[in-house]
Amino acid sequence: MSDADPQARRNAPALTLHVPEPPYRPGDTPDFSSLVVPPAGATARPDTTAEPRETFPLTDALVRVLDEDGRAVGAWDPKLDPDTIRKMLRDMVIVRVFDDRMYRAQRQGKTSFYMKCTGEEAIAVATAGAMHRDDMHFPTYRQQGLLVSRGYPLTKMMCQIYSNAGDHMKGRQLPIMYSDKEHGFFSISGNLGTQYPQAVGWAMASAIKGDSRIAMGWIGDGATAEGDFHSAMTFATVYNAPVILAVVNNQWAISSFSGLAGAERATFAARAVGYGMAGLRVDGNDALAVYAAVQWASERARSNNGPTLIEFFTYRAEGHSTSDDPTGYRPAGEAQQWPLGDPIARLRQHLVALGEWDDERHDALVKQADAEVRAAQKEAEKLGILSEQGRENIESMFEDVYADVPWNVAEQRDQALKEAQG
Amino acid sequence: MSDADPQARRNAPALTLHVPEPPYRPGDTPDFSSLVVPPAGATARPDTTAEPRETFPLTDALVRVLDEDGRAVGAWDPKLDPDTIRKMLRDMVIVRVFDDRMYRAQRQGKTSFYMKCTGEEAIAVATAGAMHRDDMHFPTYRQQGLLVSRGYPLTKMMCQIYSNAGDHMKGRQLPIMYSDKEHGFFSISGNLGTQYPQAVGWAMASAIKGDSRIAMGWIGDGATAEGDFHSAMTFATVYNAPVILAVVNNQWAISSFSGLAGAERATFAARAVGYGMAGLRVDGNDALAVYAAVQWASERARSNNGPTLIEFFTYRAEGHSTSDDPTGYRPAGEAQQWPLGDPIARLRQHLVALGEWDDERHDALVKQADAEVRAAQKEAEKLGILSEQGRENIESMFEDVYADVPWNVAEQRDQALKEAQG
Amino acid sequence: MATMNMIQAINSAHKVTMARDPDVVVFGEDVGYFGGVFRATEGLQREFGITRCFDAPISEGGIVGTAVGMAAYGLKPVVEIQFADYIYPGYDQIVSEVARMRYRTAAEWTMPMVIRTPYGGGIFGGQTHSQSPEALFTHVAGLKVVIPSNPYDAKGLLIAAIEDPDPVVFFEPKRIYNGPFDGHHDRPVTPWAKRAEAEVPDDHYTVPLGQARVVREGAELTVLTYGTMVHVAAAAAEENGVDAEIIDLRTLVPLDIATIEASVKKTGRCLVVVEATRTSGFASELVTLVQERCFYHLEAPVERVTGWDTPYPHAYEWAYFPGPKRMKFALEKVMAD
Amino acid sequence: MATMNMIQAINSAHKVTMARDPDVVVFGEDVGYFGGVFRATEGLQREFGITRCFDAPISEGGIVGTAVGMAAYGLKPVVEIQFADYIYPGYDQIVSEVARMRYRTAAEWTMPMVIRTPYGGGIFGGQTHSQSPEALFTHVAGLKVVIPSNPYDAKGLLIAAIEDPDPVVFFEPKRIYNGPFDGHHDRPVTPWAKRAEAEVPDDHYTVPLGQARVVREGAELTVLTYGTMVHVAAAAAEENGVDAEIIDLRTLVPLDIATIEASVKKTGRCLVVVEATRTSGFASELVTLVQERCFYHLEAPVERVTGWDTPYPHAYEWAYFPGPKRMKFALEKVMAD
Ligand SMILES: Cc1ncc(C[n+]2csc(CCOP(=O)(O)OP(=O)(O)O)c2C)c(N)n1
Ligand SMILES: Cc1ncc(C[n+]2csc(CCOP(=O)(O)OP(=O)(O)O)c2C)c(N)n1
Ligand SMILES: [Mg+2]
Ligand SMILES: [Mg+2]
Repeated sequence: MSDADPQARRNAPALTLHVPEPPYRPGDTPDFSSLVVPPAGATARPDTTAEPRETFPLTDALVRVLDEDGRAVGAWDPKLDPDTIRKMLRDMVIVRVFDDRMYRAQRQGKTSFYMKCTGEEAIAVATAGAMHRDDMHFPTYRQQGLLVSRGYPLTKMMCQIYSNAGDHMKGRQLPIMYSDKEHGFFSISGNLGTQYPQAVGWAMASAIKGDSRIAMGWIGDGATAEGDFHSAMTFATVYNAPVILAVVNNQWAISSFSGLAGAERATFAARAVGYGMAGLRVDGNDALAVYAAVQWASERARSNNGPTLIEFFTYRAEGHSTSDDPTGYRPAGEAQQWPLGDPIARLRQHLVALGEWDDERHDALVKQADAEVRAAQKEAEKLGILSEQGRENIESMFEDVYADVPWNVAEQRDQALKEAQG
Repeated sequence: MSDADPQARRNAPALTLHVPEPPYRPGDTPDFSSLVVPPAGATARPDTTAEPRETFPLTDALVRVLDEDGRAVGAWDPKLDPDTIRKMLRDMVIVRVFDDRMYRAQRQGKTSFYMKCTGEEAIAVATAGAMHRDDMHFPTYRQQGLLVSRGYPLTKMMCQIYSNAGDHMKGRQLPIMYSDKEHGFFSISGNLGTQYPQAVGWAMASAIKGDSRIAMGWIGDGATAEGDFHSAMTFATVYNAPVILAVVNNQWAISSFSGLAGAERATFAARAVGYGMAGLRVDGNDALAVYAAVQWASERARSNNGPTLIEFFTYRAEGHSTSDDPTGYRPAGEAQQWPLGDPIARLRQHLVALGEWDDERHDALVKQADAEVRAAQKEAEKLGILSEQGRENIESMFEDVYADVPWNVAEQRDQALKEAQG
Repeated sequence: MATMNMIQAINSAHKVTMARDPDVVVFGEDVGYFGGVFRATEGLQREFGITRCFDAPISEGGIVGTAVGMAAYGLKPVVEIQFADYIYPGYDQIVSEVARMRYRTAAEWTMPMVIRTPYGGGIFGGQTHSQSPEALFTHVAGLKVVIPSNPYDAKGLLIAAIEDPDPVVFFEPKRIYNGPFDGHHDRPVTPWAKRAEAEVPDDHYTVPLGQARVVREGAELTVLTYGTMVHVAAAAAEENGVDAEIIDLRTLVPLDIATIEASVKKTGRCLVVVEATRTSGFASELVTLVQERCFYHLEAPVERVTGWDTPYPHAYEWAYFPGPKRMKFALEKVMAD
Repeated sequence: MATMNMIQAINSAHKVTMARDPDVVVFGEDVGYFGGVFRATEGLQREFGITRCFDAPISEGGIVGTAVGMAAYGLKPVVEIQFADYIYPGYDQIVSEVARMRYRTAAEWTMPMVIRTPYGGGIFGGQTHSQSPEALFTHVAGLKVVIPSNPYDAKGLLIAAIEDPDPVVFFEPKRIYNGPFDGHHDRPVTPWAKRAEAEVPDDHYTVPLGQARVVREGAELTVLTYGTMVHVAAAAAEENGVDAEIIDLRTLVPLDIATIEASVKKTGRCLVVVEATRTSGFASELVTLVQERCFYHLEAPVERVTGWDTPYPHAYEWAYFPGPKRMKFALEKVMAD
């Protein structure tokens, strides 16, 4: 007998498979009172040149700046001037209004698909604020706030959503799969996770060239399970790439809660520990905490101190997309129960507490945002909505497969034109 | 301006790419004196039902049992009886002798390829000792010790290496890509990493069925960079699978040192921390430490306490394979300088220290191993060597693509037979 | 006997096999509690328990990789890849492991598993919800490739696939999940309920793998097709007054070559109709086989109707999709020559 | 002008482009200090520095994924996948990202990169060091696919590929790295030095992508082939006394259809010769194109010489490899018909 006696486990219990299940399903009344929300200001802020090890306690904590009364407290307070905060608030409001209108546009049959980021507005908007204008983002489909914040025209976003004549991607991409080089916003992919190692590669290139621009990669909690997450983490640490890797943990991946991506056992920020990378876990509904964390990681990356993994803890307040009805798999009111609150309300409260904002100004802001979005929509719709597309410029669909059009594609173009006429 | 002013980084340093390099290259004199080797017996042994968290300090340590004088010390001493230890010593010696002869056989043109595990014998052999005979392994190409230890006939191993008439895989696999269901040894793949999630899947199946058998997956330090490593870690933690995941860190992946897989920043065992999985880092050249660690992880898995990642720290003492000459990328004498010593010499010293072994008995063992291996080789060669294969049973190469032979494969078989005659 | 659409038929195939064989386990992204984004696995978790049907992490490589381990243990995994466009992270496990396991171990280990995945265009899904990547699997020895075109076949073929001793990649034409589609996107969709193929037995039955179905006998022309295009081709032949023999291949590998040969030898003309990108698609293999085996019976070159050699562009759905116009021109060409 | 084998020519192409263009970076497993397991990148790190040529973690997905980011930045990555058999973990990044980036962004972002990888059999490499997976890439719109057959072309095509604005998958026939191979494995290998194609300029030159080379003019038969099989086919035609026009395609996508058409219309017969697995291989696309475009000129069915529809079995190297016997039977068939 070469091994231990199998009989030795005569009394071993039967093995069982654990399948993670979210605490609440439709019909249940969610109760998050047992969720420990660390107080704002409680976490230490290591120096940006610190060894990764010093950040490890932060991967299991929650960097929070805004307290319950809307005051900014603790070492992570980025100490922003009111104008900067007002700009962030404005951008967040625009994003929310934009999402609402485009969702409605999809329901009205003006396009095929839409995805909101409701409840997650602070993450992209405050990140944009904290980074340099020419740093490069490799986003997912829930960082529309980056574009808004960087001043990308709303009309152009809508033209993309409508796949219309104003869409500079020529109607080739699904709605919300934006791309804009000018605004440092890399083409969104339909394939989850692929952008993560791409961000690392861009940062490696910047380092190879002795540039000073850094990159930021984005991923959802669910998509961290893809192999590309691991590639990105590995390459980023091996080459000490000047990159920030963000996990937007909104706790849901379509119908699957974050436990299916491993959240029952460790935070997503904790993944950093295993690679010896700096890591932070941040209240994603706290715009100032987001700003501070991204600022910290940028400084770190820009001074050759290496990559940082940041988990933004938040909650996907609405359905996954226009194709999804979340009441099929979670309680209807769960978003409202979620204890970290609404990012817009929290930043507004902060500005009010600072004496830099009031209800009147906020109402005016919302009204103005609404008007701005409506005006943009009107402009965009002048250039067409999806149902009117795809009949003109048929030849354009045969361009850009390659720099030149090869014979087979040219033949097919001619045939397609014949079909369009015939 | 929507973002921080790019001018603000006017004084930012140029970014630089860090490319890991091993400390010593050909021509250098390796000096490992600065390598901290923790003393044997120094690490605590948590209960096998402990929270993963309790093991985290062990992912940065080194579980060691055998001290410099060959005594077994500390909480991890598995307290084995001398017969068990002698069997392990014997198996390790067989593996080494086997490797030497098969390497030579390749050099003599008797086959196309061979891979040794010199210096790593303790890992597979002691693992086999610590697990149950019907637990399932998903190995790489350096765990021949598992087969030897489980009593798989040496002749059958050699027949596989020669792709000859005795090869139960019908000459279809590269040498050393063994497979034996009977001996709980899953088919080795040429593609690195694929077996890792497979091991997890097998363990999940065992749990689904309420079985009590567990699985063990194996991977090299270099291959941990593959996406499959991450899949395995994710699925294992999500479903709390009864699996042991081993990383054999022999510090080299062909010509690339382990820094290219991330070892400059964290241990491989530390990856476990990021997933909230139990993790252990073990002296892979210490058979008793290997035994103890695997026993611990098995007990844990078998009682539904979940998976364990174990890093076995060792050194690839010879070339990657018969196709490789390591003097092209590392100093010739490095293996000898490596401070963790030779696993066979260390176990032998232990047995001697116990008064259960002496030079005479060791010489006899080596002689007997040599005779056994030679006898097996003689037997195997009666069934042919590679250069004589592939001319008979041509039709067999068209079997097992599917359970039945489809028409296209049948037509091709007939054509191949015609070619063989014509 | 019930009236089922394709989703219901596929759901029923799961239920029937899970009830008969405790070794069948079903997993994939969102397939558990929720029942899958197309609802193909609806109710399975409730009926068979959480360890028989469960959600998986978003890792197609992990899904297929763990399925390999389960199959090695002795289970029969049936996994869902949410869209065929997302199968690529699992491609290495499929090509290098699943496909070759029986061969490399001389049948010591086999891989009786099914990889189900919705494929094809016609739903404004853009580049990543419209692909037809079947040729990337038909080239890999060791895999079977199956594509149903109606509810009856979907259930019977899926049961046969689950019971098959070899791995099957099972592509489901998502455009016709809820109703057949004849290519006229401007007409309302007829529900399956109005079609005979929607009459589906509640119980166990199989449609054997490797057997094509002659959808319509004809004398003038053989049409080789599968999936959504069966309906588009049949409608086009009728509209253009061609007496076509329409063959729904159903299984691409192993192919029913006898049916193909007999038909082409009878008609002397052949048109191959697929949705996928043209170059190196499975259509090329079909054209090649026909010209190799029926060359002296052919009165005209075999023609292909295919998607274009471009990614699938969102707004140009109907300029990309091989619809009635493309069919018409091809029919004219192959009949004129 | 120097005498080079294919490895030396490939090495030289790297050196020439790296010297001319500081944006060319080279990385992959073992390519840095060591210079690659086949030594194709030997000396690059020494000459151009560790940030221009470096080792990568063993992650083909990460290699291609980071290369995408680098190309987005403006670099021109040239990456090595150690064996074509190991390209699959990078397949998603190649198919979903590299291939479609120009298209999906309307040329806002482009992917000028080269993915080099040794392919093919003839070296007793077993199932995972012998594959010819080119058809898995020719089916993907947006990729160019190049396969050289000799040192001169290898250097010129690789330089053209690196300078090309689009992504190129560059398959290198490893069997002929060190010397041409006519399929007679029992004869000694002639070194490249004895062949005219081994005369390689030291400096910059290109062999344009998309242009086939007529290796030998002939009147009786057109042979379409590439890579190692160019030499096997040429030898077989000679041994069997067939006056064949041998066309080395060199670029599979975009294909030089004009050269193919002209030749087949001249000879009236065509044989396609590839190493890969038969079903759904690139041979099928070639046969299909020829029968579509030259049908009325064909005197016999187009024949295929291919590998078998099985994995590549270690001990049966020469029963699998499409060697002289398979060529002979095919030549007889296509000439007799
Ligand atoms: C490779 C791949 N697999 C599956 C999908 C289908 N899919 C689209 S979004 C999604 C959920 C993603 O969840 P998460 O990463 O948490 O991001 P979130 O939607 O919450 O922002 C899935 C499974 C996909 N797009 N790509
Ligand atoms: C997917 C894949 N990529 C590359 C290779 C080529 N390859 C074979 S072994 C090896 C090194 C593996 O190193 P490691 O994982 O450390 O294992 P070791 O050889 O040290 O035991 C490489 C790169 C492969 N077999 N599979
Ligand atoms: Mg999410
Ligand atoms: Mg190693």
